[in-house]
Amino acid sequence: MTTGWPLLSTITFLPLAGALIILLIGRHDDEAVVAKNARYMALWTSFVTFVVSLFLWTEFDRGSADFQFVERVDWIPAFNISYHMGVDGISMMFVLLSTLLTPLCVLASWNAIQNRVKEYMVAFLVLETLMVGMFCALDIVVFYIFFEGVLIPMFLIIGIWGGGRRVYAAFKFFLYTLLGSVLMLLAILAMYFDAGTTDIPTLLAHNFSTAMQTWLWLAFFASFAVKIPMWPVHTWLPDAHVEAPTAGSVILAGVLLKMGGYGFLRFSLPMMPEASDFFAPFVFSLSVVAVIYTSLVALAQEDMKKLIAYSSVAHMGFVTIGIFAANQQGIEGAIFQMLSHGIVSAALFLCVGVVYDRLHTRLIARYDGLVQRMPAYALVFMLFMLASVGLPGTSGFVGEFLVLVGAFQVNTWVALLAATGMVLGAAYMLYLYRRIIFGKITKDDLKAVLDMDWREKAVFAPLIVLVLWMGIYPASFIDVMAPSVERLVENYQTALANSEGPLLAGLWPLR
Amino acid sequence: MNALLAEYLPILIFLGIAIGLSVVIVVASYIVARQRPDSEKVSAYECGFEAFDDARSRFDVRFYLVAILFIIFDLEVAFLFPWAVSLGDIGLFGFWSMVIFLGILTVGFIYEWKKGALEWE
Amino acid sequence: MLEIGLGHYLTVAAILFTLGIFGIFLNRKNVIIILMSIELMLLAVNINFVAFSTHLQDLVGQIFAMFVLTVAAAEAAIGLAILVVYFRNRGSIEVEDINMMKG
Amino acid sequence: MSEMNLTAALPEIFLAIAGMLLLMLGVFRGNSGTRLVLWLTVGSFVVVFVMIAGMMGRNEIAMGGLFVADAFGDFMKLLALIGSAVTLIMSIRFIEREDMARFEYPVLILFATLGMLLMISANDLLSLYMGLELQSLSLYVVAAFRRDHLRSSEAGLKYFVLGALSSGMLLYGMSMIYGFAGTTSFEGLASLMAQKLAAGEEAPIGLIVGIVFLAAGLAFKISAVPFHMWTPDVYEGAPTPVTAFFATAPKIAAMALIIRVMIEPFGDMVAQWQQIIWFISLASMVLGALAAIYQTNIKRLMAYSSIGHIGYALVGLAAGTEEGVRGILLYLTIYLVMNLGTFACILCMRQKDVMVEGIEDLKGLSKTNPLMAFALAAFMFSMAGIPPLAGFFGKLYVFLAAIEAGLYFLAVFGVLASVVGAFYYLRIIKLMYFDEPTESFDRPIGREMSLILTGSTLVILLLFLVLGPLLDGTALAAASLFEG
Amino acid sequence: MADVINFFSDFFYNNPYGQVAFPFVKIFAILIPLLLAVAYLTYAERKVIGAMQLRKGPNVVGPFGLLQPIADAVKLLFKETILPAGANKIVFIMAPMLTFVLAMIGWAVIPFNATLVLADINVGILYLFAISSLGVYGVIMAGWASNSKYPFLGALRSAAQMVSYEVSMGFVIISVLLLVGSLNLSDIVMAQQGSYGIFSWFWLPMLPMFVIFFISILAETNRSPFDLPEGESELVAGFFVEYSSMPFALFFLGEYANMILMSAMTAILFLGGWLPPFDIAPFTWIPGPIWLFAKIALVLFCFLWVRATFPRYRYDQLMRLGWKVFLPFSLFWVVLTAGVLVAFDMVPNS
Repeated sequence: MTTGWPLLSTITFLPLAGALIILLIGRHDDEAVVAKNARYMALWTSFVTFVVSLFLWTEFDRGSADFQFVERVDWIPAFNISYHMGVDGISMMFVLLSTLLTPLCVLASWNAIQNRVKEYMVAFLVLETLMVGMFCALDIVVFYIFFEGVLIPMFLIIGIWGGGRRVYAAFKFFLYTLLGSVLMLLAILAMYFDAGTTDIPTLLAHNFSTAMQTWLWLAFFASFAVKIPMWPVHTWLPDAHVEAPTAGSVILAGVLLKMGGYGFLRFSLPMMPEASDFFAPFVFSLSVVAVIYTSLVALAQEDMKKLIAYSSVAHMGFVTIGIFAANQQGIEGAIFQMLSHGIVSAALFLCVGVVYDRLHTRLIARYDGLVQRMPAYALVFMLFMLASVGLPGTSGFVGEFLVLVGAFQVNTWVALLAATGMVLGAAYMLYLYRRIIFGKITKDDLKAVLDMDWREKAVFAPLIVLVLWMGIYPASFIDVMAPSVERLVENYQTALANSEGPLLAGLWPLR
Repeated sequence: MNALLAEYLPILIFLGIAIGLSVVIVVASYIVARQRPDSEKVSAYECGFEAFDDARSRFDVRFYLVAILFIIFDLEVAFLFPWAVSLGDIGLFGFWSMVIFLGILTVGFIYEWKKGALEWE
Repeated sequence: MLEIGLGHYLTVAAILFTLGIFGIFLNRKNVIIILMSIELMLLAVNINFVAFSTHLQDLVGQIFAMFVLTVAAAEAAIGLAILVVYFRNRGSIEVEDINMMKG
Repeated sequence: MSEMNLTAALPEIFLAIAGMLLLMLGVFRGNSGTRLVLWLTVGSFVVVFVMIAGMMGRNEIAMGGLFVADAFGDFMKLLALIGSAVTLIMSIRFIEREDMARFEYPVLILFATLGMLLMISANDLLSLYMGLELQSLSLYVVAAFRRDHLRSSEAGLKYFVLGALSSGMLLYGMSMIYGFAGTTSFEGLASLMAQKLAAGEEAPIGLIVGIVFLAAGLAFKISAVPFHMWTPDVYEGAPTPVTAFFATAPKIAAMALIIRVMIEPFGDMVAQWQQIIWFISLASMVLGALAAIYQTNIKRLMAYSSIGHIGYALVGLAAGTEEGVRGILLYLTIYLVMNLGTFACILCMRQKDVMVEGIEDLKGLSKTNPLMAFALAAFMFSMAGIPPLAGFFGKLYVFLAAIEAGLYFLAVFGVLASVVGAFYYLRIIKLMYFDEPTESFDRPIGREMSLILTGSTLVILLLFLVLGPLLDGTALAAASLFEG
Repeated sequence: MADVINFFSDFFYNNPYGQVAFPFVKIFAILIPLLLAVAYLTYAERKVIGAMQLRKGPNVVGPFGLLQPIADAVKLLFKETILPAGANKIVFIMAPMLTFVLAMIGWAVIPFNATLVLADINVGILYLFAISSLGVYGVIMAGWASNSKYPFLGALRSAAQMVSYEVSMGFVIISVLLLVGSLNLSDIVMAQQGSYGIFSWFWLPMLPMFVIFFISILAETNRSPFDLPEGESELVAGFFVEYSSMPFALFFLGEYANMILMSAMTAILFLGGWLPPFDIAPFTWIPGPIWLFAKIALVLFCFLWVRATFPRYRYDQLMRLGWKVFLPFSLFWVVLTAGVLVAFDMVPNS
């Protein structure tokens, strides 16, 4: 598989090529022409990328837990760093998620973005490259470069095309995530010196000493916890979501948050199993607080985006619980939940975007009775709302259910409290839905709103299909990840069994 | 006391005597002559005019320039002293080293000449 | 009779050097005094070099002192030149007046 | 030892002769020949660059042991030459517009550069001092080069006073080292240290005092905290191309010097000086990050930024290992490019024929001059150390060395400071991209400026492609320092 | 006679008190004739110039006016010492003392013959050069301390002039040193001892340097035609306008003592010091110190002669001469001398 067409690199750098072309053709006197060209170019590029990425789905060997589509080129021989790409069952679907969401974002921004369209599209395509590259990277330095590079386009997207407090939000987003990830960088360096390589497959097999694991885990945690985000370092997220343009929020919720979860799965759990085990109760505590506390906070929100942002924090709490439950169901559930959330929350933000484009406000109080003017919208919104709540038959149910099953095996209380969170989740989502969709139209400007046009429907169509597919026949997804997860759990348990773990774990008062 | 200091001791004594002599001369005159200063006598001499401002005012920057040039050339001379005395030991190598040094200095000299640092009026 | 040894020279040099540094930092009057303090420091260094040179019976120290003298002269020349330029612009060489830029 | 071996110093000799010839040419042609002299100066830099590049990999001692030509020195010299040449080219328009077009300007830069080359190659405290002073004396003058400007002359005066103070401290340190070690040659000192170490003896206290003073003096030259006070004022007051020059070539030369001094003669005394370097590195990083936040003048901001960067570079020295030096070399290379690019942008900041220096003046640059804004944004992200831009790799490798040497605390503080530092870099990007423009800068900026901007932006963006060969080069250079 | 000499040598070399006293005796043996010489130099100046201008000069006080200098001294002694109100008193008084002291102590190293020297230090010429360089301080101090315009400007001019010529003097000395290979004054004299007598003295091979040196010492001592700093028509009396009584006399003494010192230097560097012009009978009978004295007198006469003959230079001409003629030429000459010596392998001590 090392030979042949470098599929992953193609997927990764195709958007970048598109961005370059946009830059090159964007030399026209008429702003409108430039904008139009940029939109079409971006759409086509991202669409083609998505199509190419479908080969991953079709060509992926579902029985193997190994990395596939591997490419490897020496990059910095002096430090044994190479450009190493490859995907396994865990990362492959995140790649697809990224390539899927990008064209949708482009479509969603079609009319919403009117100034500096060229730059906007370029930023999005660059962002796509970085996201895909991050999920594919099999060298930890390469991973870090993509991981961190994401900050640049996202910072610009929030800061330039965002809302009123965009500057504050952009800075907060940037500095929070940077703060976390620089510590991870040090951890990466320390790993390099311990293992003598930055190659992820090699590192996965490497045994770090227990003491070192603890520190490494904390450093990685600092980065991923901010990214995912976990309570109490989640505060950048509501701000970023609220101020970002719709598509920005979509990408943020759909893909960027998954980077944290992916990081836990790729690094924390397999490379630092003892430390993960040691800190699992700590993570559980934070996650439970996140699930319950942020759900309560969400209940009190007046701004739709903020509400959905808090719901993301809550959902990500499930993800972390699932990951650190460290059993087959928990991890599969976490991954599934991430994919599901990637689609659902993205769709929810798009839903908000639809009405925002019409009324230019996100205040819940400004809306009521939309169902009368926008029936199709109400239907779509309902579907995603229910998926977010976790209604059986939608994607959200599978993920949460698996996580709870996984958590239950580890700690009953955690499972119980998380379940409580689910109920609260249902409460605020339904409350939101009732307030904006039902009731009588009292506001004058609402009386003239139009339902979704074909372009908006086209955006939602694939998402609806996916949500239902994932909810009704999850096996087609779980099969993909199962071998990889299985091996992860197996290695994890072996490592724990071989370690002098009890000594360390005994220090933890909750056990 | 080492020989080096012994060599210089007479100079030191000479210095002491010379200072003593000058003090004696000044003091003697101060004692012998009548001292009757008045404000006219002790005012600064300005061809009969009243002195109108502080004498230590600005003066031509070229005096600075001369001072600076002097420092540089004097140092060069300081380098030349040991060189001249030990030319026999350092031979051709020493000679050419100093020629290069003097050449560089000459470049500087030409520069200041052309820049008019040596012009007065 | 008191024998003047290496330690004495070093002490004198150290005192002069300290005086030079204090002259730079504690002087609140005139930039010329700062220039003089700098010269004082260099002189202290020269005392050190020459004292060590005699002590070690090694000529490098004296050569070094010669170079230091040269550089000190060049430094004084440039320092004075800059000071004159400054004086022309500012009309003062008080240390407290050197305050166009702060931060 | 007593051999002259002039070929080893051929580039320096050539540059010295060129400098004198150009001085003569200038003085006979008058100020009308400024452009000619300037381009000839650049030309001689190029010649020297080619000469040194052609001799890369050598390891020779010359001038009776005073001068060493090794790969480390050659690498640093190449950097310094790039810095000098590019800043000279950048200054053409400026000096012509701002009434600074006197032929002494390029000649002084040339002599300063010569001083840098000499100090990079110093193999004895004596040649170190002479090289350093040749550089410093020239720099004092260029700082005050705008004779009719109060700020410029004040900058020159401040730079002079503090520079002379630092020379004094440096010298005092040298005299102590000489006195307690009995030699000024680096090899002599190194073998002495090795002997002491082998015999299990402590270094004499006088020697350590000497090293402390020496380190303090050198810290002045690289403007590391707590000897940084001159930097903001001088950067602000000096004419902008001079500031650009200050921020690049002399920093590199002084860093080369401090590295060589610490590693070559006192390499065996790591334990003694490591804490000093550790402290000034940490302090520089923290102060560079914090103090820059409140700046409104972009030149001042760059001053604090350079203090911070020096702090990061010193992390590599604090490690005291070959990897550390390699990291510094890479860091300085990138630092050089970033600064050249940034100062090219600053030099283009002109409104209605007047230079502006407030960072507020950058407002909305992305709309009025998108390419320049893009370039400056790239430099700023790079300085903040965000991958995949070049600045990241610089930080990566110094921290790599720090981790290897076990300096975890320093590394953690370093990265935290870099987050704080990122804030003010982001602020500039914010002004350029998020704010609405008030007044645009004058166009056109000139062909040479566009070229420099394009070149440095490309390097910053695409450095990761050529990182492998560059690292090999730095490895070679760093290794040559540890061989002897 | 021999007994006396023996007694004294015994006293001074073997008696402990004598050993201490010996330097004092020697110093006064130098100092008193020197002061007398200064006094009579002023007399000689007036007489010589008088003769050249077909006047009589001083001829009233004593026979041929020989007591005139004494009378002048007494007069000055009884004058009031005026300390100007704005002056910095201490510096004001110290300036003439400094000038005087410097002019005196230079004599400590002058060799009167092969053995007769107070301090035969091996850097004698450096010492002399240093002492003569310090002279500028007296001038500057006087000008600055007076706090009055004329002295200030006079002092500045004077200082600039002195330092300008000092540089070329330095080069001249170096070119002589190249021929000698030693800094010791006695060695310098002895190096001039050759088979050609007067023609092997350095004035001949170094003729241009000799000329430059002579002119430079004129400038160095502010003598005519370079007496601008005290040019009456411009600056009244230069840096000592405000001086009176004995401080003034000290300046005066110092200046003339300096002239003599410089003449002695000329004699040692170029005119073979105490050596007789020809190493044959009638000349060798005369002791060395007398020869030295004669040579000094000759140079001094030239001083006076120049004063009587030449008009005063303009200041710019003076500076130009120093910097643009003497300096390059003497520099060139140094290189030439060294080059010739190295090329023909004639360097001393090689």
